Amino acid sequence: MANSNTDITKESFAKVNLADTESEKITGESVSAWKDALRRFVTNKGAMASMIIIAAIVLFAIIGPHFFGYDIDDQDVSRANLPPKIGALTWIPAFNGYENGVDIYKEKNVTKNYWFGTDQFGRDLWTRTWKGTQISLIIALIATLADVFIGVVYGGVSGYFGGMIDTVLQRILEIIAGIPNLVWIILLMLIMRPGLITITIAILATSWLSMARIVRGEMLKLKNQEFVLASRTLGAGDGRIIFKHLIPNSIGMIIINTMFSVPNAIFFEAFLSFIGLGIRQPQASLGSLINDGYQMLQIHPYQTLYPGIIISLLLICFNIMGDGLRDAFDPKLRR
Amino acid sequence: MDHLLEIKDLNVVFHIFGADVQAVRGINLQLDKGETLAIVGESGSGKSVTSKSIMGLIPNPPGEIATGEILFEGNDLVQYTQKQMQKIRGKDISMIFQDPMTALNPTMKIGKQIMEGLIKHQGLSKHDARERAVELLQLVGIPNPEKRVDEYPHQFSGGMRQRVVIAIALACNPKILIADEPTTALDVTIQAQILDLMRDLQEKTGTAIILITHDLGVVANLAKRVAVMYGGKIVETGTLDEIFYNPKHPYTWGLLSSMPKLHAKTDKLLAIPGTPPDLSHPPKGCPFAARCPYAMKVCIDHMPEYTELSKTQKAACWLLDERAPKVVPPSTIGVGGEA
Amino acid sequence: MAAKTEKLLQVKNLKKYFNVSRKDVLKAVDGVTFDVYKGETLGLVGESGCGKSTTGRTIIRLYDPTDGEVIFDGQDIGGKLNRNEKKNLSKRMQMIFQDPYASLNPRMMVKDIIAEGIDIHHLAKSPKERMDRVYKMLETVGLNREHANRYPHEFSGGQRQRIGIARALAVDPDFIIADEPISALDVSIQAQVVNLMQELQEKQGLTYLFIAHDLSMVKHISDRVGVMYLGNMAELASSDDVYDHPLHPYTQSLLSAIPVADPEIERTRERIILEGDVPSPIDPPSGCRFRTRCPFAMDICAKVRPKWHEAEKNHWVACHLHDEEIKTEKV
Amino acid sequence: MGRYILKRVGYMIVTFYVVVTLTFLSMKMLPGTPFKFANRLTPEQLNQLKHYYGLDQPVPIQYLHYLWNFIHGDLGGSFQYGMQPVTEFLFQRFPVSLQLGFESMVFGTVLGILLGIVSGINRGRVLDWGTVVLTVVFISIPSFIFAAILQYFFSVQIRIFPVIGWSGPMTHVLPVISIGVGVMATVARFMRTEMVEVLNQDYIVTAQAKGLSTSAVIYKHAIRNAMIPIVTVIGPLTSAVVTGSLVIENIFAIPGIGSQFVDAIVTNDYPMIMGTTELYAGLFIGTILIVDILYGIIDPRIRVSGGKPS
Amino acid sequence: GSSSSNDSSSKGSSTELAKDQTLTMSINADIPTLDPNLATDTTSTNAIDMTQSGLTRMHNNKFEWDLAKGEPKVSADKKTYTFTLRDQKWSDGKPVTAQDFVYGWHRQNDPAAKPAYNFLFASVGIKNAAKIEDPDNKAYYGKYDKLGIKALDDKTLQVTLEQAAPPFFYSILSQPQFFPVREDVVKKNGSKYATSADTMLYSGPFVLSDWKKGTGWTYKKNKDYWNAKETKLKTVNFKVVKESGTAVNMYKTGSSDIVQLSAEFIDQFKKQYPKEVQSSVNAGTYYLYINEKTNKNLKNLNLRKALNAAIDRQGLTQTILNDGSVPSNYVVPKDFTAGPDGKDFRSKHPDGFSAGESSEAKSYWNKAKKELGIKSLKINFLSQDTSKVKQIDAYIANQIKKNLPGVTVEVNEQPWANYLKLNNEFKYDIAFSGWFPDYQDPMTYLDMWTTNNPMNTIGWSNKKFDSLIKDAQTNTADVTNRWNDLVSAEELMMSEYPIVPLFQQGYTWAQKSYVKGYSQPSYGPEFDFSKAYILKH
Ligand SMILES: Nc1ncnc2c1ncn2[C@@H]1O[C@H](COP(=O)(O)OP(=O)(O)OP(=O)(O)O)[C@@H](O)[C@H]1O
Ligand SMILES: Nc1ncnc2c1ncn2[C@@H]1O[C@H](COP(=O)(O)OP(=O)(O)OP(=O)(O)O)[C@@H](O)[C@H]1O
Ligand SMILES: [Mg+2]
Ligand SMILES: [Mg+2]
Repeated sequence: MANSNTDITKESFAKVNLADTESEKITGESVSAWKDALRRFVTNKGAMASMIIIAAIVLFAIIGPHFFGYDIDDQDVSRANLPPKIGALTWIPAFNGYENGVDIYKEKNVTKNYWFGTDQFGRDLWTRTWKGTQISLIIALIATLADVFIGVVYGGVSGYFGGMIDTVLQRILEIIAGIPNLVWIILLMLIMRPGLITITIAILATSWLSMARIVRGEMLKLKNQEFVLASRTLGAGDGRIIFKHLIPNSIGMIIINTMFSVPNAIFFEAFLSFIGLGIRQPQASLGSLINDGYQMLQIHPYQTLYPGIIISLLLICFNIMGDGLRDAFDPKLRR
Repeated sequence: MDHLLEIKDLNVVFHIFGADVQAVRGINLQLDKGETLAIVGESGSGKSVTSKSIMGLIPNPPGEIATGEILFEGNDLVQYTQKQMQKIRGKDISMIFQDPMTALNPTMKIGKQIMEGLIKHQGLSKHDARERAVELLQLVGIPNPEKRVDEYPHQFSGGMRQRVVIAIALACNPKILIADEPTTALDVTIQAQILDLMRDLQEKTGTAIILITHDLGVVANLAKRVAVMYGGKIVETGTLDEIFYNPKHPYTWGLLSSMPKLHAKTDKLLAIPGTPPDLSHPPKGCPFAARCPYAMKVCIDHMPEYTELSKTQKAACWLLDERAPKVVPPSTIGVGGEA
Repeated sequence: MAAKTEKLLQVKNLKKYFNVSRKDVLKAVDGVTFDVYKGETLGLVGESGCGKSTTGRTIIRLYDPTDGEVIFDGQDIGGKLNRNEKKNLSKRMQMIFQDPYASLNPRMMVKDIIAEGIDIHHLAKSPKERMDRVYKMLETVGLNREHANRYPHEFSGGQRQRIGIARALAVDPDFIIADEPISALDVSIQAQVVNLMQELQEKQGLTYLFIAHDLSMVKHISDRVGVMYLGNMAELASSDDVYDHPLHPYTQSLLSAIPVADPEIERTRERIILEGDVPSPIDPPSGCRFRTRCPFAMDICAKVRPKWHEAEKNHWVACHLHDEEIKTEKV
Repeated sequence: MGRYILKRVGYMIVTFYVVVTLTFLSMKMLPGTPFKFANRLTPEQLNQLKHYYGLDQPVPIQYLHYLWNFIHGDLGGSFQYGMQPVTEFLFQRFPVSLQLGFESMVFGTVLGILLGIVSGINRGRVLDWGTVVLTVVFISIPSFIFAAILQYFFSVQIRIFPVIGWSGPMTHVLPVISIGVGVMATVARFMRTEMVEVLNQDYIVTAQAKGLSTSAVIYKHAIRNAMIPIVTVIGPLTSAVVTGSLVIENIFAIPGIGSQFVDAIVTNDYPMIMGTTELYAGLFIGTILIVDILYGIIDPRIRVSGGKPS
Repeated sequence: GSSSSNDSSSKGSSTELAKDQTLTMSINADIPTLDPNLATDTTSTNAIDMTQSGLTRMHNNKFEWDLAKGEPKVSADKKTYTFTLRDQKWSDGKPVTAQDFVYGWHRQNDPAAKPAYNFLFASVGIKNAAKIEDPDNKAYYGKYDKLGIKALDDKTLQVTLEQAAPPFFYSILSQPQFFPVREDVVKKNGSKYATSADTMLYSGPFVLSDWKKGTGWTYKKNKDYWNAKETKLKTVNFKVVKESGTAVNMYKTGSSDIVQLSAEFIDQFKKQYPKEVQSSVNAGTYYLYINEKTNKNLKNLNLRKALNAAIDRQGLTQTILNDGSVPSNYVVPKDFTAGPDGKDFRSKHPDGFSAGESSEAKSYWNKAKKELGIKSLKINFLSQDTSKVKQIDAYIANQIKKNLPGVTVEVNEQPWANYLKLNNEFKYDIAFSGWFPDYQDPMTYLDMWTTNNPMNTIGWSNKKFDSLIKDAQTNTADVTNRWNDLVSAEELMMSEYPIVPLFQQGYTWAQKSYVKGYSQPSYGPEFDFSKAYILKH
């Protein structure tokens, strides 16, 4: 019972006056839900690594095509089908310009190095690959933006207004979703010319459905939340409720879903390229490069390899980043 | 003295994002045969973590029992392997959870959920287990048990589900039943049914109960002994009457006086200002110091030791030190004793 | 307490039905009648799902009433309202919500949450005036200025609930509907909020409709208490009357069911334990809603819906046991 | 439940009708003719041919005609195969694609579920990380690249499996794996999320508190509940696999409906394109219906109330 | 023909025949139909060629008498030909009769049978064929019984022509359109006729024994074929494989004996299996249309010459195609037909009519610019959207851009049907196109360029050219003169560069060294294994 602490003296027992306000004090800096999510995201190693890789790919997509001064359509059949060769890395078998034990550069009398090799037209694959990455990213961006807008508006209207509007919109959505993807693509393929617009339309025809569903769900969930009701009782109109309350609170879900629709769009573009609906020559996208290279898979695997690696990296990184964002925004993990 | 259950200096830590939450900080508890011990306290004070520690159900990661012993009939459960724990759980010690709506597997028939433990621990055949399940449902007052064993949880109301959860917990006649807020999710009229049921069952089976709640009414109704937790620590323990009529810790005072009295007129409730401490950065001294109207310098820097007030009551508060000034507890707690 | 006699709100035979499926109609509130006097606190208790929140939300027009009248300060607000009327109403009538976690927009700063009403009703002429009002509100509810730039998740439950109160008070209302404002809070925090509400009432002459299922707290704060059961009002009287001599069997059992934080009383108490659960409001029992669980149920209870009448002075009840006509018939 | 099914069937019919109409209309929007040697024909000869094929009538008449025949199970004759009935080709080829799809689904689903469980149980550990990366990689690699690599490696280099065909069990291995890994990855990802979700549920703690062994908790409580939502993925996935196998069918020279379909598109064989499209749509709509009903049967919560829990 | 039916190069282990005379090949398409009157594609035609017989049969680019017992009796005006038939049985045992030929020819000209290729009858000049095929000719249209064919008796067949038979008369008789057809079998099977192995009758070196749609089919030697002693193979299996990579893998693993090689595999095969790689040129020619009708600029000869010179054909054939195709600068392909002097049509201008090297392209272009008063030019390049053509397009577009500074090319790749439409409506500047012969005569490459010919979708017109062709068409009797007319016509045409010839198609394939006697001639059956055999190995 006796206290052995020696530094406890008589005056330690003096009463301290804790002001009421004192006990309300919050220490630490103010963090918004965004910052909070950001912090959690930053500590997620996988997600951060993914983001860095994506950033690097984007950077290369911008500067890569200017490295050697080639155009995407710089043909020269005298240097066709060269394997990759990087001067400083010739000790690595993958970059020594040999194929099946033969120095192709010597055989064709080529002195310049092509880091990713060349294709059958003698076009520099480094340039084409990064240019293709550019196009793929742009396609993904366009498709995703459009997808986000259609999906968000459709789902938002359906969920927020509810009632008859919701019923009708949901029935339409159900019917659209009832038609398989492939059927949409086929119909498009029959009546449209390949190219950027077709790709975008093809992606749009189907991909916004999930966004619409998610946004609708969010709206249904949020519009009966007490903070929305509170705003209502304060006399807020639809506009204020939508823009101040509903959208800021569903934007996390929208971002997460976008993270997943980017790789979907990239992958889909590759699939479209494969069935001949992709980008047109001499333009290249990652999908069309893989598709071109695929013909050569057994003979010149490097022609598929690099676009393949980049597309896979993009898909993987976007997916992991999406997962990371989901965790970062997960209300259950918040304390 | 040999206790049925004895917790010694238990420390539980959760390693979560950017911090270590010290959910339980060195608690000591005893439980005897047939006794009902209530643990009351602020939300987040570590009540559930304590009970989960006893069951060996602290999720790992992120949780971990840092130090301490949990002696059940003399054996330290902390050292038990999962396999050994599985033999104890549901058989010797079982548990009821707060929310009956989510505590049952939605896709498994009620009967089967009750039978599982019976088959595992008592080696009953399917047929016998089923009969026993029907008996148990009858025991907890579910009409038509023969029919209802084959129904799914969603076909039951909240009160009935909680009865089922109790039936599951009691299936193997456990020596200890831990009830973690067993009635919080229920309406008062249903709560009364459940409390009645628990008391009856305890009389019949002699099971020791650890009752976790923050409803002092429920405590007064059911418990024999009370432990008051705050900030991961037990700040005061004693018999039911000692805690209600002769509390010594300012937090206990605050708790009691912030409750309105149904049968007496109170003009103004005595509120405890402020908010509980953040357990990821627990205060050096008494956890309650920041909100304590009697706080002294010493409280802020030094954790008080327990003062034995009677054979059964002890509290951890510097006010009980002989050097401390004498304070009168608030009159609102009714039966006032002097500190 | 001085008797309060001026009626601020009159609710007459209010009904709110929800269409839950093509066939089924859920009668959440099925004809309740009561008045709220200026400056008083009317408590509303009852089990989960009995229609307390729906009553409150219908009065404040979050829901459109199915039937019945709501007269607020002499003006009928139960019918169709245009945007402006709704807006004006929202200045005078406010609400405090149950869940301190769900009732504050996590993406908004405290100052913007509190100022929302000010912004909607253009109550501040300049940003400075707006902030001044926000600071004043914060101080009123016992928080300080630094809190204005913080986000809700940084606050504890009690603090959040106080922010919610500040938001409601910011438009300077007369009447506040508090829908279980404390049931999600810790016992030690509940008193903070209740005290604050009482203080505010004294200072600003507010009128409360206080919804809760914690009867002791309701009794503590209310002048009068209404007891609801399955969409109907069972009993309404001054809080002392309701607690000291309840007339309706449901009120009686409800009172006896509350565990009291006093071991002495608990040891000696007789309980009326009700059998079973509350029936579904989609398919409520005929006649008296409570008859399926009532220990005193009679034949007539299944046939005739008991009248809502003033059995004693200022003590309203809907029960055949207290209906003079039936009593005399029996005797 | 009965009402619910009826309602679903109603939607199904409407959706199917929309598909039939859409295919018909887009076919009408096509340029050119289905006649390969159109450039060698005089306009008169061309008209003559159009008349044979009923392509000179007004579009609405053609449409009604088409619907009428459709209802009577007549999808017309294939232009590229001398007007042999399209239905005959579909009946001949479809079972192969169906079998390939089914085997891939079984392979992918079983492995995917296992992988998802392992990953979900070990959330945050190395095993989980490995699985996540693996599944994303498999989702990212186009199946045709995967198939080509498998074929080169296992059929040409090691020569364990035949290069092409669809006869003995050995011929099934590579195509099924090629398609199956994608399914596996998708299912595994989904299953993992569900597992993590379910393992956080209170009833899991209840089960643990009963003293059940870890494996019993996972097997009897977690997996079953986690698997119910899987059914909803499997539906669309099945038809995606059956319809999406066309590339794989080409690589392994499997006489399924996919390769047939590609030919039909290349040769403007309208009736064949329409027939196949409608078959695909029917399959898709059908599986979604079955899944919905199945879902109701598996999940006791819906069985009684007749509707998905929201 | 230069097709490498290299019987002599038998450096293999032995020259002894293998016991198992089975040949397996992969092919990229199923057989659409066995009906000789409906077949238009190479696979159907090849199947019919191998399992049925006509009056003649093509082998190694030369016709041989098949069911006709040698030269027919020719009337003095050279308009009537009387053939005597050999004894040959259908696979159901009934003899092939002259009436079967009559029915087949009639059916080919019966609009109700929906034939697609009956214009060949008019091209040869069979009596009344042109009128019967002309829907505007009310008196004759569809009246196939007025066709110039008659069965004098079971074994004697009389064919009447409008004029003296053109030189390709006998070779065209080897085409399925001129084959005998059994009326009773057609009637009996109705719409199922010729859609499966057993709804068809056979009379060729092989019979179709097994046809699994989508998977492949099998030929068995026809013991009842009149020339069966020359058929060495007992069984020929065809497996339908659409992926070229898969086909190659099959060959590598020995599950097929012959594989067609696409460009990308050829180098590898030449290195790995140098002895097994074979190639031949065929009669397919590819060129660019130049639209002179709606594009004023392209009327300029120097611009057309510039386009012609701009394209390095060597790079195209060696690197992009790499399949044995040869650069071409001519209209009529080499190794296709020989004239009355026995020399190849190309012998006078073996290398064609090049406008010059790509280095000269610029100077033509400069002249054109001056003459037209333009600085730059935008060219709409119409083409098809198949993957192989797309590669060629990419190359050509780049060549033109590179070698003619200031010219931009927009490639417009369209599905076949759309391509045709745009082409016929002259909605293009240049267009990629190709031609396969209908019959074995230079005329099939030349007559389409005459003014107002429906096939002339370039808008080029030259009176002199028209009259040369007309002359050759009418004076069929004077063989040498006709030949010279055609040679002059080509010379004349290529002096104006109305098209840009690109290449003559080649085939490259690999065949196992034990396979002998197999050929892929430029005209006739695509895969000719009628006299192939397998050596012991
Ligand atoms: N799984 C977990 N991960 C991280 N922290 C946890 C976890 N479980 C509990 N904690 C922390 O441990 C502390 C004590 O929690 P506990 O659940 O024991 O409180 P309690 O007394 O049961 O409260 P309540 O009355 O709200 O149930 C809390 O601060 C909580 O944040
Ligand atoms: N928007 C709605 N749509 C359909 N039914 C509703 C809706 N709101 C409430 N209900 C139903 O109306 C009945 C009354 O609900 P209400 O929320 O008013 O009860 P309460 O007394 O507030 O209960 P609690 O104590 O649980 O808050 C319940 O059965 C509820 O399910
Ligand atoms: Mg707890
Ligand atoms: Mg409520």
